Amino acid sequence: MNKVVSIEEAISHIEDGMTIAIGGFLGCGTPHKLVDALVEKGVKNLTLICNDTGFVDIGSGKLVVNKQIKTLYASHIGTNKETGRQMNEGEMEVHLIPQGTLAERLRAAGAGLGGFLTPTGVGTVIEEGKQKMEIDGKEYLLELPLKADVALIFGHKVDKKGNIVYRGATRNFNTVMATAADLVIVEAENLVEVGEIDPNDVVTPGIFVDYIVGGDK
Amino acid sequence: MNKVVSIEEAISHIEDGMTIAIGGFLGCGTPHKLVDALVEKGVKNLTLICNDTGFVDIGSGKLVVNKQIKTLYASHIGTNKETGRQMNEGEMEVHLIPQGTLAERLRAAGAGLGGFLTPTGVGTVIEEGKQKMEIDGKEYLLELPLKADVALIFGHKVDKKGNIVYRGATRNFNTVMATAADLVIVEAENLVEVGEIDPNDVVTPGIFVDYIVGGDK
Amino acid sequence: MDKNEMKNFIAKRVAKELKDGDVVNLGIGLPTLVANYVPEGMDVTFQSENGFLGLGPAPEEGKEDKDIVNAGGQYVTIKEGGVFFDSATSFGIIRGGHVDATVLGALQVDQEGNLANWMIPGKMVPGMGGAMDLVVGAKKVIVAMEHTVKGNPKILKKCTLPLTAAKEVDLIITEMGVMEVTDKGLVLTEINKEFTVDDVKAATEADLIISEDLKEMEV
Amino acid sequence: MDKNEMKNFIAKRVAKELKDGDVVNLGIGLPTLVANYVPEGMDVTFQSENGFLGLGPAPEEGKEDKDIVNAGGQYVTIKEGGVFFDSATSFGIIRGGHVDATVLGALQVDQEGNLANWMIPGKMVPGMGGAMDLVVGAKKVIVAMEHTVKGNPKILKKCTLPLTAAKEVDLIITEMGVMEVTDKGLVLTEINKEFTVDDVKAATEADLIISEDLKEMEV
Repeated sequence: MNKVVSIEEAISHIEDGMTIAIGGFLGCGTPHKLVDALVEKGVKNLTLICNDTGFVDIGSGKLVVNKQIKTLYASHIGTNKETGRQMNEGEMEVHLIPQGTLAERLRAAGAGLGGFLTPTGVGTVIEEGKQKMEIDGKEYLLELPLKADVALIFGHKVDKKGNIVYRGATRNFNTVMATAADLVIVEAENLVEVGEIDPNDVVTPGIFVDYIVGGDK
Repeated sequence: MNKVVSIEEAISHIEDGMTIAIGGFLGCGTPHKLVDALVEKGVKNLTLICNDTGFVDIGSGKLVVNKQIKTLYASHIGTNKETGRQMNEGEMEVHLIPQGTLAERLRAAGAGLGGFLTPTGVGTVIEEGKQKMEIDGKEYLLELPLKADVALIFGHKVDKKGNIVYRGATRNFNTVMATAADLVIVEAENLVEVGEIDPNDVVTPGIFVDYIVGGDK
Repeated sequence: MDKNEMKNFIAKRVAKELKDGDVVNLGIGLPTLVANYVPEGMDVTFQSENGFLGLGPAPEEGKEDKDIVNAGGQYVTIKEGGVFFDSATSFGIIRGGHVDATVLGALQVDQEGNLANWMIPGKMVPGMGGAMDLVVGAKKVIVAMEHTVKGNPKILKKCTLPLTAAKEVDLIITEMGVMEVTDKGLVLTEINKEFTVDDVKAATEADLIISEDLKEMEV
Repeated sequence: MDKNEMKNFIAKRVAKELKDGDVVNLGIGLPTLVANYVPEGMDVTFQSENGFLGLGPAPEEGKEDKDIVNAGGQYVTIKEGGVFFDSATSFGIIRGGHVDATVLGALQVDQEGNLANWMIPGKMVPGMGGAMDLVVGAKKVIVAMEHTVKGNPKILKKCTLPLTAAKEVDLIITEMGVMEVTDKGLVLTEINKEFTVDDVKAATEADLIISEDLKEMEV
C-alpha cells in the first residue's frame, strides 16, 4: 500500500472528459504543482469543480486559460476574466452555486446522503429546476450531491498513510473534496512518517487518500 | 463576556420540560459533573437527546433512573435496563434513531438545513411516517433536524472563550450538539487561557459555547 | 464629505449596530472598514467565510502568511482565540444562524428587503460566492453603501436585477441616513443632518416612511 | 468444536475475505475475533464507529485510557497512523461507502439478504445503534454467526423480526459453511468438511442453492 508516488504517476490516472475537483480558495490551499502538471499534460473536456477559478495565472484558473475545461461548477468566477469570457461566448458551460451549497453538496456525496434541504437560494434564480419543500413553515430547496472522478487537494502536513493536517485558511474545500471523489490525490507541503501526526490532530483521515505527491521541498 | 461560571449558575438555566442534549458514548465523553448536578437539581419532564443512556450509574442514564426523563431520543438503550423498563411500562416515550441519522439530524439543526436524505432505514420500521424520495434510482428517507434547548458537552481542553479540543473517542456527539442548542454548557476537563490553543487545533469554536464549568481538577 | 470620508462615515454608523459578543461577517469593500470602528473593550468576532473566526487586520509588510487570507484573497491576520475550519463548517456556522450580523454592499435593495448584489445579466457575472448563504443565514442583514450610484437610486420599490435573497435585509445604512425594513415598509429612522428629508426622498425610489421619531444620524 | 473453537473458526474464515488496504468495521461479539486473524503484512484498518480509525487490541492491564473505548464501551487502543473524529464524521465515512466491509451478527438473515439484528418486539429492544447505517453503507456486508440458535434455523426464507436493513447482506459465514446472497438466491459456496450438504440444508430454513463449484471451507 505505497501511496507516495511521482506527480506524473499520480496524474496518469486523469483522462479527457473526467470530472475533477480542485481544492483552494483564490489559490490559497490549492495544489499548485498538481494543477501545473495537469496544464502540462493537457487533458481536455474536463468538468471542473472548484470554489472559484482563481486568477488567470494562479490556481485552477490556469486550466481555464489553457481551454481544458468544458463544464465548470463554482461559486465565484469574478477574479478570472477568462472564465467570464469563455462563459459569455458559450465556450464553457458554467454552473454558479452558492458557496455553502457547493461545500454541502460535496459533503453529501462523501457522506452518502441523497441530498439536503437548504434555505439558500429560495426566491432567487437558484430555485430553477429544483424541488422546493416546506418544513415547519419555512421554504427550502432540495440540493443534490456533487461528486468527482478525481480530487486534487493540498495538505500542509501529510503522513505516508495519507492522514492530513491543514494550516490556516487552506482547508476550505480540500476536506469535503477528499471525501467526494473516486480517486484522491493530495499534494503534500510536508511529508512525514506514519506516527508523526497525533491521532487527535488529523483533519482528513488517510483512508480517503489514494496518492500522495510532493513534500520534498 | 465572562463565560466561566459555577456549575450551579450554569444549570440554573435548565427548567422542567426542556429538551436537553447530552454528549457522550456509553459514558465516554459525557459531562459527568453536569449530569450529577442535574440529578441533584431534580428538574423533571425533560426530553433527553443522547446516543445511549449509558448505564444505571454512569452517564445520562442516571437521569433516567431518577425519573427525570419524559421523552428520549437515542440510538441504543441496551446497556441501561431501567430505560427499557420505563419504555416497556409506558413511563417514558422512546424514539430510537439510527446512530448516523441521530448525528446528522443534530448537525442539520446546527447548520441551518431543513433536512437531509439518508438511505439508512429504508425498508425498515424507521420508514414509518417519513417521506421517501428516489434520487438517481436509489431510495432515501427524508430526515428532519433535531434541536435542543440546552446542550451539555464535555471538552478535554477548553479556553476561556469556549474553544474546545477533544481527546480520543470523546468527541462523539459533543461536536454536533454544541451547534444544535440555544444554550451550550461545556464541562472542561482542563481550562486554559485564551491563546493557549492553536487556532488550527480547535475542533468546536467558542462562538457556540455560552458557559464553561469545571477545569479546576 | 469626499468618497473616503463618506465610506468611513457609513462604516462608523454600522459599527454602532454591533453588540458585545457578536459574531460578524463583513463583505468586501466598504463593509471591511467597519472593523476599524468597533468600540474598544467590545468583544466582536469577525468571521471570514473562507475559513476562520477571529479575522484581524492586515499584517505588517513582510509579515504576510500565505495561508492566512480573507475571502477577498488579501493577506490578513488571525486574533488570539481565533479558529480555522473548512468551508462546510464555515457555512454551517453561517446558515445555522450563528452569525449575528452580516454587512454587505448592494447593487440594488428594495422596500421589501430584497437584495441584488451578485450579477448584472449580460454584463457582469462574478457569481454569488458566499453572499446568498450569508444573507439567508445571518440573524441581522445590514446593507452598507452609498445611497445612489452616479446619481441614480439604488434603493428601489422592487429590485430589477437577479436577487441574492428575498426579504432578508433588515437595515440599510447610507451616507444620507438609516432605513429599517419593516412589515409596513421602509422606514427612515435616522437622517444625516447634512441632508433634508426631501433630499433623501429624492434620492430614493422606494416609498419612504418617515419615522415619527426621526433622529439625527450620529456616528 | 466447542463454542469457542466454533467462533474462532468462523472468525478465521471471515478474515480471509479481507484485502490489503481494507477499512473494516467489526460488530460486537464474535466479529471482534476477526481482528486476531488478519494475515501478517496485510494492512487492514479497523473502524470504531464511536469515533476512530485504527482500532487496536485491548490495552495491558493498568494501561487503560478512559478516553479510548470501542463502540461496546470496552477499553481498546489506537494504532500508529490512527485518527479520532466525531460521530457525524464517523457515519459520513460509513454511509458514504468508505468502509469496505462490515462484519456483524444476526438474529435472523434471509435468502434475499435481509437482516434482523436489533430487536425482538416485546422482549428485547436495545436499539439499532450504528447497525442500520453500517449495513446500508459498507461496500460488503458479512454476517458472521453460529448457523442455528438452540437448534433452530436463523437463516430463513424471510425474516420475521423487524429488519435492520433490506437486501444488503452479501455473505453469510457460519461454522457449517459460506453462503452468498445472489440474484438467484442463497448459494452455498463452501462447506465445512465436518458436515454434509444435507446437514446444512436441515439447519437452514432458506432455500439453499448448492454451488456447482462447492468447495471445502478452509480457514
